[in-house]
Amino acid sequence: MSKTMTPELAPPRAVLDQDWGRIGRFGGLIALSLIFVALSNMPVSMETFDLIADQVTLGDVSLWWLLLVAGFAVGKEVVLEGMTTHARGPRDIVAGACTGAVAAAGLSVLAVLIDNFDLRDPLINWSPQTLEKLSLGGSVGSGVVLWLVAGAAIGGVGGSLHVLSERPRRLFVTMLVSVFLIAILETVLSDISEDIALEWLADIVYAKRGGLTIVGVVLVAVLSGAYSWWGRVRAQEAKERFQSLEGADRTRGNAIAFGLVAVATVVLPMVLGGITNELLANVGLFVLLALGLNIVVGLAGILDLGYVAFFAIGGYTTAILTSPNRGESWPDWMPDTPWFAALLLVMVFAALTGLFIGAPVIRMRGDYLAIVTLGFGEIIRLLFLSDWLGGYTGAAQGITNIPGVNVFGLTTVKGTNPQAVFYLVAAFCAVAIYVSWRLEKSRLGRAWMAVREDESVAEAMGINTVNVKLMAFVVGAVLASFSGAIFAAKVGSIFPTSFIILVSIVILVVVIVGGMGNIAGVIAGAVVLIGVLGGPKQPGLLQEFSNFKLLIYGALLIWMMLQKPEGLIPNVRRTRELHQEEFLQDAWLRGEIDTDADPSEGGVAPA
Amino acid sequence: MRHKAAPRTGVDWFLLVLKVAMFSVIGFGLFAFVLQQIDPNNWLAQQINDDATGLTADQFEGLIISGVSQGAMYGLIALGYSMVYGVLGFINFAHGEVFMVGAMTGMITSNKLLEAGAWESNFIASLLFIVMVAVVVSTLTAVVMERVAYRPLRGSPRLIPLITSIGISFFIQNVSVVLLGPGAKAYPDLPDWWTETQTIGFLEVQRTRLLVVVVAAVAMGALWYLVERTKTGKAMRAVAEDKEIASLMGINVNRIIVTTFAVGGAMAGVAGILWGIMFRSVVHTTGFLPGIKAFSAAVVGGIGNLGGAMAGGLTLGTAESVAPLLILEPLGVRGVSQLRDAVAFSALILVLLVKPTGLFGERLSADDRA
Amino acid sequence: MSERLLTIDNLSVTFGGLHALRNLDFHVDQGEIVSVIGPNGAGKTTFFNMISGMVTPTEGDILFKGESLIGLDPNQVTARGIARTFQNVRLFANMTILENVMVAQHCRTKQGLFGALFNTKSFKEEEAAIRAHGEKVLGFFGSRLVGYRLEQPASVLSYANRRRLEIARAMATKPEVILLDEPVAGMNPKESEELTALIGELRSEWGFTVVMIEHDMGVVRDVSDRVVVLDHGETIAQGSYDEVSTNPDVIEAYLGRPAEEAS
Amino acid sequence: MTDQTTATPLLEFRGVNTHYGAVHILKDVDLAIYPGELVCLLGGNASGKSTTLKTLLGMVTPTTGEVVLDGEVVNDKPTSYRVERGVTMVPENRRLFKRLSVKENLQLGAYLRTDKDGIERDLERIYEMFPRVKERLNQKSGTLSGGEQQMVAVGRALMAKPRVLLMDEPSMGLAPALVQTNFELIQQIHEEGVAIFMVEQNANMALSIADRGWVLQTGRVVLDDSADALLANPDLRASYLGDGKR
Repeated sequence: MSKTMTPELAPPRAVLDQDWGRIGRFGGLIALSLIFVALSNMPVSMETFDLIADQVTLGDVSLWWLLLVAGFAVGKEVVLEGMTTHARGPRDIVAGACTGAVAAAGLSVLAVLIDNFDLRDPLINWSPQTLEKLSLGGSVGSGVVLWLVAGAAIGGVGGSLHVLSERPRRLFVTMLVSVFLIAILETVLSDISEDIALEWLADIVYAKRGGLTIVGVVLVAVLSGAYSWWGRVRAQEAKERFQSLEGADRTRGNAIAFGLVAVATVVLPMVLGGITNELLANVGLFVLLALGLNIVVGLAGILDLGYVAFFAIGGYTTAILTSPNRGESWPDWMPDTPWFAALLLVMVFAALTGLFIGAPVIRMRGDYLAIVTLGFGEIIRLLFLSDWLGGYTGAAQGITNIPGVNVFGLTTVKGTNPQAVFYLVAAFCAVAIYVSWRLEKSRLGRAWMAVREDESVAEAMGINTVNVKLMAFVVGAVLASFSGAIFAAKVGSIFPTSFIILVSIVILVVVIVGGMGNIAGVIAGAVVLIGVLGGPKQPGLLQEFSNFKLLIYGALLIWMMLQKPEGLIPNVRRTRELHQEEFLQDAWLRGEIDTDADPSEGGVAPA
Repeated sequence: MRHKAAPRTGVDWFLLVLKVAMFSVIGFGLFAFVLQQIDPNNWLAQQINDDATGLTADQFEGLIISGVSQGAMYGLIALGYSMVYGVLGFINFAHGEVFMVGAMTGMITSNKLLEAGAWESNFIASLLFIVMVAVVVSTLTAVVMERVAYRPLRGSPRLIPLITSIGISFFIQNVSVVLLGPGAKAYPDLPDWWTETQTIGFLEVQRTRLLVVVVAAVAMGALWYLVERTKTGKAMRAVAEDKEIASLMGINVNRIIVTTFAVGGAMAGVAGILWGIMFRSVVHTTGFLPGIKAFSAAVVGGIGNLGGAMAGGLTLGTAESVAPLLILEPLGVRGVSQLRDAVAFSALILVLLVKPTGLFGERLSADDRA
Repeated sequence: MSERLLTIDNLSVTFGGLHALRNLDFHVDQGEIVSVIGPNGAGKTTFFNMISGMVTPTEGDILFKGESLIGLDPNQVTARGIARTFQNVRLFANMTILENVMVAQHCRTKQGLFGALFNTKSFKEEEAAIRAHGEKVLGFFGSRLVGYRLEQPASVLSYANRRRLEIARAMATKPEVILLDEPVAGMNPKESEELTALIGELRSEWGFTVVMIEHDMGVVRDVSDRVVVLDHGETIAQGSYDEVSTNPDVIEAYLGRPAEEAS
Repeated sequence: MTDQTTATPLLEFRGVNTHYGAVHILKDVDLAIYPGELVCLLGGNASGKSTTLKTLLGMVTPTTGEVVLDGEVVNDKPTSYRVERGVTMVPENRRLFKRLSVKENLQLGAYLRTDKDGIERDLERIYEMFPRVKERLNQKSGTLSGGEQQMVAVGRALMAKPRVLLMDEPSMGLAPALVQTNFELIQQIHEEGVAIFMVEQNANMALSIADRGWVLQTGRVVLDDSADALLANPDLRASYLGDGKR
């Protein structure tokens, strides 16, 4: 929006012409967040993680970033069309500094409180370590002063970002983010560098006891800065050129891009270590799940909160069919089916379960459906857990001894060989991507979209909504069961605790954060979230965050819904749907649509 | 709204079969139960479940009482779900967490009171005090939740606030883990008098359970009065139906919505304390299952219908307490107590299949019903 | 007159004890244009909802080409050949204009999972046919809905064009009878005049039979063969425009004053 | 009707600009409604009519400019404050609280009033005005016929004791008889001394009873004149009034 506007700039406002109420509000809010972060023990528990050797730890940053954000956020202004806008100036820096100071004052108050009262019961992190961290090593008094100064300084830096013009601002942010990322990904990056014989580089960049060296910081900053200053524009141009391609050129371009990704998927695991491959395999399992849920939620608009049920069905069916320890109640003559043969039955069984769960819920209102599917998910887990069916499912003891996947006698894929697992998962992901891609553009895909938009109209337009929605359930169920089948073979044992509600929710977060209805978005969501933070039980790259993982998932879900409900990599259509009113106002005033459409006067039913 | 004469599609047939199957399980289970009660050793009962013993009258009474008191608690929580659904038209999934916050607050406050010695010396006053604190904190939680997360989403597609509420639920649970630790925490012991039983007519009821039922009844009455008899209540009903027009009447819609959340939050706070003194232990997940069950109760009773919410709570509480032993065990199912939650969810599914608008009818505006 | 297409026999609908429609008799012959008029709340939209299967009548029967429609789902009714538009324009606003008319052909096509996944020849042919038919119905409204517009979301359309697209979408289902619910509501005089002409063409060029609810007496006068007046769920008059518009009951209940003055 | 040079306007827009997000909707709009006037705001779809009403009622806050109610700037005041001061609206399509009884609907109209006797008196007045409404007091308002609903909607608005009544599209989607009733009601209320501000697409009808009118186009007032002059305006004839057939 802002690109097409050329705001008239009035001279900057006076330094003291501030919106003090706003500063107070923002400062107060960030102060509360800081206190929460401090009491959640992030600063202390992440103290041991050096970002820059001996200088900056992750614990420090857990507090600082909020101050930076505070300083920047307070100066944000919506550029209103047709109104004069003031140029940015020292006023913004002062506003940022004030906000930062107010926010930091919150920490000071906390420090004083910890110093004087004992609330260790119930607040488990109301501890001397926290106090030490908050008083910055010195006395409480000096800590208070230091925090206020630091708050003002960092907040001021945040505010000054508004003063910079776009290019230097981007430079600064890119450098900051790059240094942070390179530092935080130390474990995996040094792992990789070992694998590809770049150990010498890692030795330069990273210190022995962890954290970037000063040289490393400078190196990363310079490289990323150079990219931001010179390379970014060109990358942008290339991207635009690619997007403007049409017809056959576009198809070829897509094919090339796709090929590159495919090659990377094949080659990368070969050069990566076991831990990284393990991680990738886990990510792959979730990509598969997320792609399946994406069909149900993203395309057909059915909020299924019991999606884990299909994952469980896949896992248990595989376990029962392939493991010799399948539970004493099964007849003795049951053979230990090879995995690929079992997979056929898994598919059938998952599809049937999809129908079974889908049929009763399909006519319900969207939100009832959500709760009832959640209920189904729980029922299925409870049945697997129960002693009643224990003879078939192993109850709480689960089913162990699940053999790996024998791939045409060439190799056996199982947990001890994460690389092979990854390839297997990737193959299935490819299938899922293909299925999603083909279906989206088909008659069925259009029907799903119509159902999502307005179910009763879709029905009136001749779409058998029940069948179409059931189809979405079934396709989603089958994809999830694939994931379950691989999961069972990978882990080698299966327990009801792997299939708690949490899994459903995490998959949902992945789909939403990535971008509902968008294949690339969903994959990206899984890679970022599961890869970095980790799954419900699977560790991610950042072990330091494992205690806060679920907290972050929750916060992320709320934040995404409030700020960017269309996800990180949005589906154009979904974006429209979620920002429909804004979009309409916008398009209408730009004259892009017929002049007599009045968005504010309705006519379009909100989806 | 649609009345179908006969099933025509495959789905219709399937649902018919499912309904018949569920009712036959219930019917057959009850039949088997009766047989067992007559004589556990009769031939047919032996066939069905040879190690069943039947229930004694005392056991049965105990089940009913615990079911009813548990159900009353679900009912209290369900009121919050029902009110918010009635007014804003979405499921506030995080309402169960408000209940948990109430229970946690009660735990903290009562333990502090125990340290100070007030818990033992002046139990009634302490109890009132913790109720007060819990109500204040839960109400605040609910109100802040509305302000921060739901108000900005007003008018967005209806699944958006639902998803947000899932996030909030998650967030609050984990805030509790991070601040208070993941372990279960205990309420202090109650004075003996409270754990003793009280005889009412022929029933012997533990006094804490009695308290739960009495409190729920009082809360229900107060709420009914608020909604049906006061000006605020009329405003609530108006807001539930059409927010824009309500504001044209001069009703402060935001304030009414906040009031709705606050009242729901207060009820959840009270329920939290009742949970605490009944089960004497809280964890961060305490709110989750009761929350979902309370929502189920609201749906079972007919969402938007406050009397229905309470009735739904009692129905569901009793069903999950009695049904496993009354229906499943006679059928020879082992370890029925593990299936309590499954029974509760099945009850929800059954009710929605048979009567999608709940047992007592829902009260929603036309838009929400669409 | 030609073949009797739609017969409504002694039909009643009650919502919670309240009669929305009472003992309604109504018929439409092949190739007719029939207007349904009546005061707000007279049950006109309920009447449409009932024909299209969204509401099940309490009593009576609806026959389409001799077969009962009672108990059919809306999609089955559409598949039999009755399509409709909505009073408050309900498009799939985030789907493109072309997709809106393509998806409406769902019940006339049959490619499923297999065809889509393996991109079979029949799948490709069917897709092409769907697209062609979609463009054809859009083309009925001149250049407004075609060309670069095809790939635009329906939400960018002006109010009048949304109404047009909705009609196109109904046409795309390849119906025999088309039910139009206030097709010119909210249009300016020029636009409604143009649409009136198109409604005539729906019959003459496409061979559709049209049943239309409309408040604009000018439009009703210009296109209808027959006018049916509903009030309180009952038919109070039926006949040509001239007969109906001078009927004292109709003036009392609906027009408020004789039609010549009103128009 | 009223001598505009001496009276203070009841409601006034002074250079109002509004934005929706970053997008400019109303552009420097000036309006004034004097006591006892019947004025109308004309404009096609997307001209900003709805936004004007929302701004008058406080559902949209202007970015710049002032909304003045009886001499007081009410930019930051909520809808309820304005309703209390005598601004109220009869919405398009009536929008009654369908699940509430007719009586409750009328009572809600007087939500902010505390004078019990006055409320009773006004209720009586409404019953007098609409005897048919009185017969159906305890019925759910959703069960009324269209005409009766219109009466309740107007009655509900009158219960707030308005000094200026906003009418949103009183002819939209209504049967001819109802449109007629509606306009008769408007005139009747107007004769009792209530100022009326009517937003309409049906320009012919609106101008036939109005004193003055404005024409809004993409957020800007493009014409501002007496009703007779507007009816005679050739530009307006061409763009809004059509051939007068309707």
